[in-house]
Amino acid sequence: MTTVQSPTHTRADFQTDQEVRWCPGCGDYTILASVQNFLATLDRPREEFVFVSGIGCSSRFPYYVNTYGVHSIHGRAPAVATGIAATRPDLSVWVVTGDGDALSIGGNHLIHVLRRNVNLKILLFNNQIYGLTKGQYSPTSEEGKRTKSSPAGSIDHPFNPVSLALGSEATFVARTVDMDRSHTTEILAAAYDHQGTAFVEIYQNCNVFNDKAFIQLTGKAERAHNRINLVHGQPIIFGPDNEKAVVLEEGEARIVDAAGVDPGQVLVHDETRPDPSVAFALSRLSHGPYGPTPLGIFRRVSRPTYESLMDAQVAAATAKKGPGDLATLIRSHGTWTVSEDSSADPAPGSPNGSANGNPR
Amino acid sequence: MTTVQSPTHTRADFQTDQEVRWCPGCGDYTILASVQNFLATLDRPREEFVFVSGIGCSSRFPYYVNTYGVHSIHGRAPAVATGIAATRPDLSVWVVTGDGDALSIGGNHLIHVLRRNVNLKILLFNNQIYGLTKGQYSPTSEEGKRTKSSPAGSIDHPFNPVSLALGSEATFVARTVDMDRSHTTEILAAAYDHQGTAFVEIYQNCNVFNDKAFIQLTGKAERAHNRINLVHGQPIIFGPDNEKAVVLEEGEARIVDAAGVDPGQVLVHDETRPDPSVAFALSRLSHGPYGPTPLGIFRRVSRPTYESLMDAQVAAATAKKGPGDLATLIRSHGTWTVSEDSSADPAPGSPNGSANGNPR
Amino acid sequence: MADQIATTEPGTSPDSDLQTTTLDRVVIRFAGDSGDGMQVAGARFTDASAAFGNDLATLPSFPAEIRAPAGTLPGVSSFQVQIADFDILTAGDAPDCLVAMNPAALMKNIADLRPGGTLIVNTEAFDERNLAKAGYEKNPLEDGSLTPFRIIEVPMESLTKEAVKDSGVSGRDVLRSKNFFALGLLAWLFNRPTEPTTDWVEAKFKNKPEVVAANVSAFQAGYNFGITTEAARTTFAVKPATLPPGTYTNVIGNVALAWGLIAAAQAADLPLFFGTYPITPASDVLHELSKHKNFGIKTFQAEDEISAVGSAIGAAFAGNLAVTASSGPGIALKSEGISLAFQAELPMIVLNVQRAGPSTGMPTKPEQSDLLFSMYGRHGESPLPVVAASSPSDAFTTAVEAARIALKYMTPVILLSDNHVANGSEPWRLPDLADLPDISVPFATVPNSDSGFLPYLRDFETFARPWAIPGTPGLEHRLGGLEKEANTGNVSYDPANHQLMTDSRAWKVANIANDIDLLEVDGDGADLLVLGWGSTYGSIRAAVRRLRRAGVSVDQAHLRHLNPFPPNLGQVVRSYEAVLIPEMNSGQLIRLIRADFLVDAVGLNKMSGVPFHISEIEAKVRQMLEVPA
Amino acid sequence: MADQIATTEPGTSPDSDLQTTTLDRVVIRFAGDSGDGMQVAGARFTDASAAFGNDLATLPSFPAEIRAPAGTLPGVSSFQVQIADFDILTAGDAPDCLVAMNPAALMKNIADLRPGGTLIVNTEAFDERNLAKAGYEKNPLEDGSLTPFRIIEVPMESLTKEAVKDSGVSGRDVLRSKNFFALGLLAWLFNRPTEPTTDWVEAKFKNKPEVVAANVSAFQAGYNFGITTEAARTTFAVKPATLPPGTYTNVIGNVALAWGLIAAAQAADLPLFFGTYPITPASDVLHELSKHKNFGIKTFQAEDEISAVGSAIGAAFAGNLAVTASSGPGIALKSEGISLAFQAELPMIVLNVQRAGPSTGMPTKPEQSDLLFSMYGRHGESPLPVVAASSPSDAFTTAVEAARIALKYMTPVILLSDNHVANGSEPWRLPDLADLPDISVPFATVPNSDSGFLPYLRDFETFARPWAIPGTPGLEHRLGGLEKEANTGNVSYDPANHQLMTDSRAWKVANIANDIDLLEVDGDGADLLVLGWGSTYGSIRAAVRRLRRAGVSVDQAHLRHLNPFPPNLGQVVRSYEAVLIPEMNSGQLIRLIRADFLVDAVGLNKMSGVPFHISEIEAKVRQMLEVPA
Ligand SMILES: Cc1ncc(C[n+]2csc(CCOP(=O)(O)OP(=O)(O)O)c2C)c(N)n1
Ligand SMILES: Cc1ncc(C[n+]2csc(CCOP(=O)(O)OP(=O)(O)O)c2C)c(N)n1
Ligand code: SF4
Ligand code: SF4
Ligand SMILES: [Mg+2]
Ligand SMILES: [Mg+2]
Repeated sequence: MTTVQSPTHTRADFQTDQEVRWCPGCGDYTILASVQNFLATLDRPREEFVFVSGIGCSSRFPYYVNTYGVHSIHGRAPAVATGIAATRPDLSVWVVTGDGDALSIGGNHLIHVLRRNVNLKILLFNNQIYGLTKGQYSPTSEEGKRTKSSPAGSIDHPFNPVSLALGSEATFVARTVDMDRSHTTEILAAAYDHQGTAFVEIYQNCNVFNDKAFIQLTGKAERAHNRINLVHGQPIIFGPDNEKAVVLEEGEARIVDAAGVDPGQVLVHDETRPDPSVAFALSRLSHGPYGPTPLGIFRRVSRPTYESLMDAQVAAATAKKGPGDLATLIRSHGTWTVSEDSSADPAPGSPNGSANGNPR
Repeated sequence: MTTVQSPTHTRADFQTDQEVRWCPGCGDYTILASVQNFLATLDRPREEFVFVSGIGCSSRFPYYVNTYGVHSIHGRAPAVATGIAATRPDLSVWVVTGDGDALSIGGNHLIHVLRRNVNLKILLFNNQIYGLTKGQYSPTSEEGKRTKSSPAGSIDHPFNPVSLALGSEATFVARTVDMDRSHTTEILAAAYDHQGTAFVEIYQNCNVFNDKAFIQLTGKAERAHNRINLVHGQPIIFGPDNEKAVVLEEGEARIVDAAGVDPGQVLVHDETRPDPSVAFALSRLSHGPYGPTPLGIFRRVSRPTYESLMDAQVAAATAKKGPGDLATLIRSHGTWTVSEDSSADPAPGSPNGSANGNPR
Repeated sequence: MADQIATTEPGTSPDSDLQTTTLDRVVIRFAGDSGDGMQVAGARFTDASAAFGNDLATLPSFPAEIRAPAGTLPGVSSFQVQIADFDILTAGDAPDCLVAMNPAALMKNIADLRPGGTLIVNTEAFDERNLAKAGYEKNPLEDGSLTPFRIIEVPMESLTKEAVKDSGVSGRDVLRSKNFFALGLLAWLFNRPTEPTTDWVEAKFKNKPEVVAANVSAFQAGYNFGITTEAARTTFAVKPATLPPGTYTNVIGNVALAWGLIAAAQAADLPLFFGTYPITPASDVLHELSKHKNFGIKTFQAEDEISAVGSAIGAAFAGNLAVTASSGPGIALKSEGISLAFQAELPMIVLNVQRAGPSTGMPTKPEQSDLLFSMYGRHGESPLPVVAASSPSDAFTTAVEAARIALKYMTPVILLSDNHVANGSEPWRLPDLADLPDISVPFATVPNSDSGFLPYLRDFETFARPWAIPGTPGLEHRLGGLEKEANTGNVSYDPANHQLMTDSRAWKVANIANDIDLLEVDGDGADLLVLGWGSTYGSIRAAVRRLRRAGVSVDQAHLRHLNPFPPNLGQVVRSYEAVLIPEMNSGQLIRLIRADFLVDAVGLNKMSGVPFHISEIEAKVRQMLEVPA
Repeated sequence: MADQIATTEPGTSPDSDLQTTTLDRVVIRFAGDSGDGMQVAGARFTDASAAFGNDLATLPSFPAEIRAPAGTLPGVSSFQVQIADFDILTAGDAPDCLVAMNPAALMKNIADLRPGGTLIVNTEAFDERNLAKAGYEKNPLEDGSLTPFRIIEVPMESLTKEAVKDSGVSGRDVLRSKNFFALGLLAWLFNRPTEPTTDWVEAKFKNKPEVVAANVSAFQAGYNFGITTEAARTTFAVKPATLPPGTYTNVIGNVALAWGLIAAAQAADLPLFFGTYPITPASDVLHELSKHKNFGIKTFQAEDEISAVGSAIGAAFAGNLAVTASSGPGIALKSEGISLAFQAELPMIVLNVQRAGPSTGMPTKPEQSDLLFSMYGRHGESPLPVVAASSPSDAFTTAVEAARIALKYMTPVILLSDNHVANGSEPWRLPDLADLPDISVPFATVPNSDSGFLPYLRDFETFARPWAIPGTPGLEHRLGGLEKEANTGNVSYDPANHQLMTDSRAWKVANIANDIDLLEVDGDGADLLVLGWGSTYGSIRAAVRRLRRAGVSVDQAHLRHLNPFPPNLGQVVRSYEAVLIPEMNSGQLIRLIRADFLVDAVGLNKMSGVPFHISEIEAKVRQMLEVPA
């Protein structure tokens, strides 16, 4: 582990000596490879990366990436990562999580980290199932899904993770799929470049408990019909022969025959709109990978990161009051001195003395 | 408390003998009155109502309403209420919560109850502050807000509760303000009629720690300029002389001079759109009560309630297998009999015997 | 193996010198890759033996939650079963027969096989790659390292392929029947009846005739392989056990617990609500209950444990038998909610299927380290009743008892199980359901005082407050977490009231001691008492028996109620010169005993995620009594 | 009041027969509506007395979290202070002087005023409405019920109006100065210096000259009212205390604790990270720390306690002195996270400012009921060091000690305070900061073995693992909640390893006993030891002193370290015939003592949300020793 850092890396530099323990054929392997390869392309020392995860198959990820890492507890990765990122802006902090980890037990931390815009890269491996606990439905499982815990079918209406993220004030929201490694890599690069929380939903196949869930987007035959690629500045058209187009009608995003509309009407994708409304509308084109589904970056806008604002306050306070002096602080509530002859000699009045004063 | 139920009620029927303990002038008093008066208009016995709250000034609410009630723990009211509503569809279950209770510590339960569409009426008293703990900033406090815990100003980008609810698959989303009791009552009535989770954000003035936060919507001078009333089927226009209008441009909701657009362009409000995109766009017109802000029902669509689906599964299972018989159940994994002479006499093979079988 | 009884007779078949050795008990372990179906093989062998009338106990061991790649050590899954002609209590210490489907399985288990034991290996799995994966430098089948054992080498894969070729299954599915080949061979080796297995296969896969065909042919092939090759010179027989007469089933702990909850709901005449969030090893209770919605059960898979306990609180308030379940990490998250239920004095069962901790720990391993957590894992003074199941079938009884206490005393009750109870199985003599206690409690329907309904007016005897559920006219009231005024239940900050309510809550729970069975001691006034609780029952009992057979006199008692203790416990422990408390933790019950009774009890503690071996307890007792083996 | 010493001399002023009685100590309580500014009045009186050189102790009592309507009983806020010419330890039992700003304040407090005590009432508040709100049928000022007391009736409102009329304040703000009028009157009655108060007013409201004017004139008016009306025939004096020489400040517990954390960060040469979620009574620590960002402090107000503890874990991993704080309900939510920090062996301070439980309980009242929760409030075997502050100023010292242990032993440490310590105040002799221990620990910078960096290779002495923080080349490693292999820290399910790691973690914490001060016993070998911990220190100490003055010999010891205990504790408790353990809980320390040492200690337990009265402890000791008062 003490290999001297070479300016540029190979994937091997980001592999650990730990045997990778996912089921053969699991989509997690593909994503791991994409991430390791991407990291190797960055001219950045290994020790500056931290991977934080919760609990789940996906959350084993940090054990296989030779950087700093924390395999924390179920759902809490965003909180742990916030403590790291907020105090160490010099690091590149990544969160790896699952649909149960991030959206079920961890939902609260996710929505709050998004609104705070902490500088984290969140990779949500969405396999629409609880893998590690052997196959219960998750908050992204389709209604009616039969699982160990829903033998008669799930009665829960699922989340649309992209809609949820946009409703949580996210500054960067994207979606990709495990099998498409080059697309995954593009998205990883954009997320890495983003200043703030980058939320990336990665459709990931669990071949043991939810096989082929994403076949519409990965199957040779199907994908051309169902992949709606969002490309900044490009009109949104798709289909084997680009015969389908996305337009805005009555404030909603709708799929139409490209032939039926004049090219000017086709929605040209703009990730940078300050108003998330159109991104939200695009997220409603699908409610899961069951038909035409947008992949790519829905939204990418800039807002100060949490840690930059935190540092600014520390800097401002220091500039204003000077670096803290403890001796002064403990005297700040007024003092008096008892000298040898034990006569008290009152000190000047004590400003700021009512820590438990009257709130009115 | 044993007064016989009269077919119709007066407000007094819904008051308890407990002294109301909010600060004089608190908006909570107004909302309490609105709710009690509304309940009295319903021809429904008191015992069929349950009010569930978390912790906060607002969450004291159940103590003052003479129905069944639970003053639960911080943030967990939606969970407790789910246990009640899911098992007792005969009741009318209400959740009273605050911006800290519902959006900070309770955020996860809120978003999940919304997606599940449990039949609850959620009243979120948003005073943009932590009142009970004496004035720290909340997830709806504006950036830069100076409070006990943010003497240099809050660095948290706040939630837009309506956007968050829409991103969480809510079927009913509305906003009103404490001072406008007739509007509040309208919204309460609509929420009560809704089958499923009704999310109602109520702007509430905390005159002690965040006084006048909603002056733009309640002040004599200001409100006419800033109240955007959403009325189903009506064009969205506002201002002292209706001089302002809301239109959809490029998929975004924008405020324009009514004079500048032909009436046909003005957005006609439709709460019932299946696609929440326009409701979301409307929610982005404001990010707090600081300028023109929509009040009213953003979205009202129907989806089966959680409890109806739950009951349906019980009914279906019973129809299929007949009411459960314990004696049969405990024999279902195969049995054998040991008779007096202790010779074993094997029973037929035991179907379904591999509770811990091989998952492949 | 220690005091195993064997009698051998010549074989019956004229054209063979095959002998049959009859044993009083034998321990068999199936070990293979998690993909090899060892759990199924073990479960089938178990059911066949159960049907045959043996007593038995099983101990499955799964790989960690993550599925490891095929052929690796972490991927090994095993299932141990002990069968006997008398009532045994554990799955046994060291196996007499080991089935190793690949090198990793051999590597991980061979150390446990007793010298002279039978080893069945699937030779075709012993290739370069697999040997490397298992960490073998040389092939153990060739380097003579296995000479202490009776080896049966079987080219299982080609034989299976051959056997199933006409079944209709193809591709990689073919080898899936390997486990049934092995099972067939063992059926022959241990003279097991074959019908239970073939019947099960037919029932289980009735919609997949080709799978039935494949598994049955593989099973037959394995059986015939034994006959034709005379794979061993002796086969073994274990006579049916002389169990008390009755109808038996072989039950797994988590299933028995789920059934116990259903039984409790019926005995209480209440609908069952089960609010939970999946976690190993508690999830199977959810899985079982969700299969039986026709019992009117409502299962709620919440977004997290906090919501799960919250929903149970709501369901309890609404008039259900409310249950929430988890394991350590999830119980920790429920702590604040449990405290609310305690303060609101609502009936609720909190099931904790313990696993090895701390933190995520070893989720698939058993441990008893949440006892003090159950006692003190809440802020403020909040004593709760705690009961623990001591075996798979006991989980049924204990679940009903937990419900009885919760309802009668209007309090949450902590029900402790662990991975060992939850996934182990044993024959269960089916109870006469008519004997189930009536644990129903009437809801309040009318005001209980002239000044209206007083939600905290306590019952004179039980100190329980009345249970008035929404929908009842005139009993409207509000519960909550703030301190309550006695009787009225209004919020109160009065100092004297807080003292009174604190004492009342504590007294209510302490008083349950007068409503539970006295602790029964098995023994005749020996000098040493072995005191236990929970899943250590089997090992302790077996050790005590073995010691007695060896002429060492030792008494035994086992606790179901951990809080409050049976009223005679103090007197019992004080009456012995020495008290030994074996626990799968660092010493938790012992702290309670010492604090309560100032008795200098001695602990035997194990924190390895593996249940006690009978021999470990035996040795400790011998050491304490200074009677060498 | 029990053994108060008074000497009276004729007044000095010729044209008055006014006398001045000099007391060794006096207890004064300000009581009024939460709107009446009693906390400010009390704090000012306290600071003036501090500046004058008295020793003192304060006990504020707030209404419940919710603000109640003006004039009602739940709305009453009070502040009690004891001043003395020697070092006292509590705010006293019964007040000698009570200020009642309205009927509710009188109703709620009069019972405590000692017979013959001085009662100052704001007569104008005693109108119909207020009397009704307070539940008075008749006006106590007229029905003679107050005859046992020396009453000073003051029409405070008109006098205040009159006094401030030229100040520039108007409307309802005018009456806000009432409290300063009362304060002025007390300054006269107790011969307090006036400058500290006027100076404070000027500093505090420097941007609001009209408020300064109003408060100062009201203060003067109150003072003059005393002189001119000779409101009382005697005034009182309390001489400066002969405290050890040094510079003093009057410090509140939560503030001292915040400062202690800042001091610890400096002594450790680490940045301070404070991740929390507001909760009474812990919030003020956040409020204080967030004021001092110029110390490089980062405060994070998380969305909930789970996030708060998570952020602290992340900050600890990243190399900060990480602290998370809450009270009971919030600590319960942190349990799972604390268990991860324990397993990951990261340094962290978990501050629990205890309040009365269970559940939401009585948030503004003190209690010590989270000791066993601190010991056992986590699943699995997860022993943590626990330290407790015994007084407001001791919170500073204890915070530094908590940090020392956390960093040296790489473990979370639980730091216990309570509402009594947190909101009480006392004079604090400022420490010489140069004496602060150096508690810094070096980060790992290079691999600690030939096979690279081993994150769980333990230090030979402390058993602590190395702390390698992100950004350090070559030490990349992964932490987590699954059981760790010794040395490598890789995930391990190996049975022997789990036993080893469980033992190592336990041993690491137990071994801290060798690195803390021995328990000091104050006494001379009496038969009875009074053993305490936390905020009961003052009451116990005062009771012991009083007993000794009365010739009753009794020893005292107070624990700062609750886990592990000081190494000599066992020997100490065993050496007494009787051990009395007063606790504001139902008996928690006592269970630890009994379990550890099998000593039959006796408990004195109080669960009323009110600190012990000196007399209660005194009486218990007398009863045990059979020496009647
Ligand atoms: C507090 C807690 N609750 C529950 C669990 C059990 N658990 C572990 S992972 C998991 C869900 C995993 O699903 P997901 O997050 O989608 O990850 P995946 O395995 O599918 O990659 C659950 C319920 C736990 N470890 N901790
Ligand atoms: C677990 C827990 N954490 C923290 C608290 C302290 N607390 C009580 S209410 C509250 C926030 C109140 O704010 P909000 O929900 O907006 O209600 P409001 O008082 O403003 O109506 C907090 C932090 C608590 N009671 N329980
Ligand atoms: S269970 Fe599913 S998600 Fe988990 S490792 Fe196996 S295939 Fe992957
Ligand atoms: S603090 Fe604010 S919200 Fe709370 S009662 Fe007072 S005014 Fe109302
Ligand atoms: Mg998943
Ligand atoms: Mg609020």
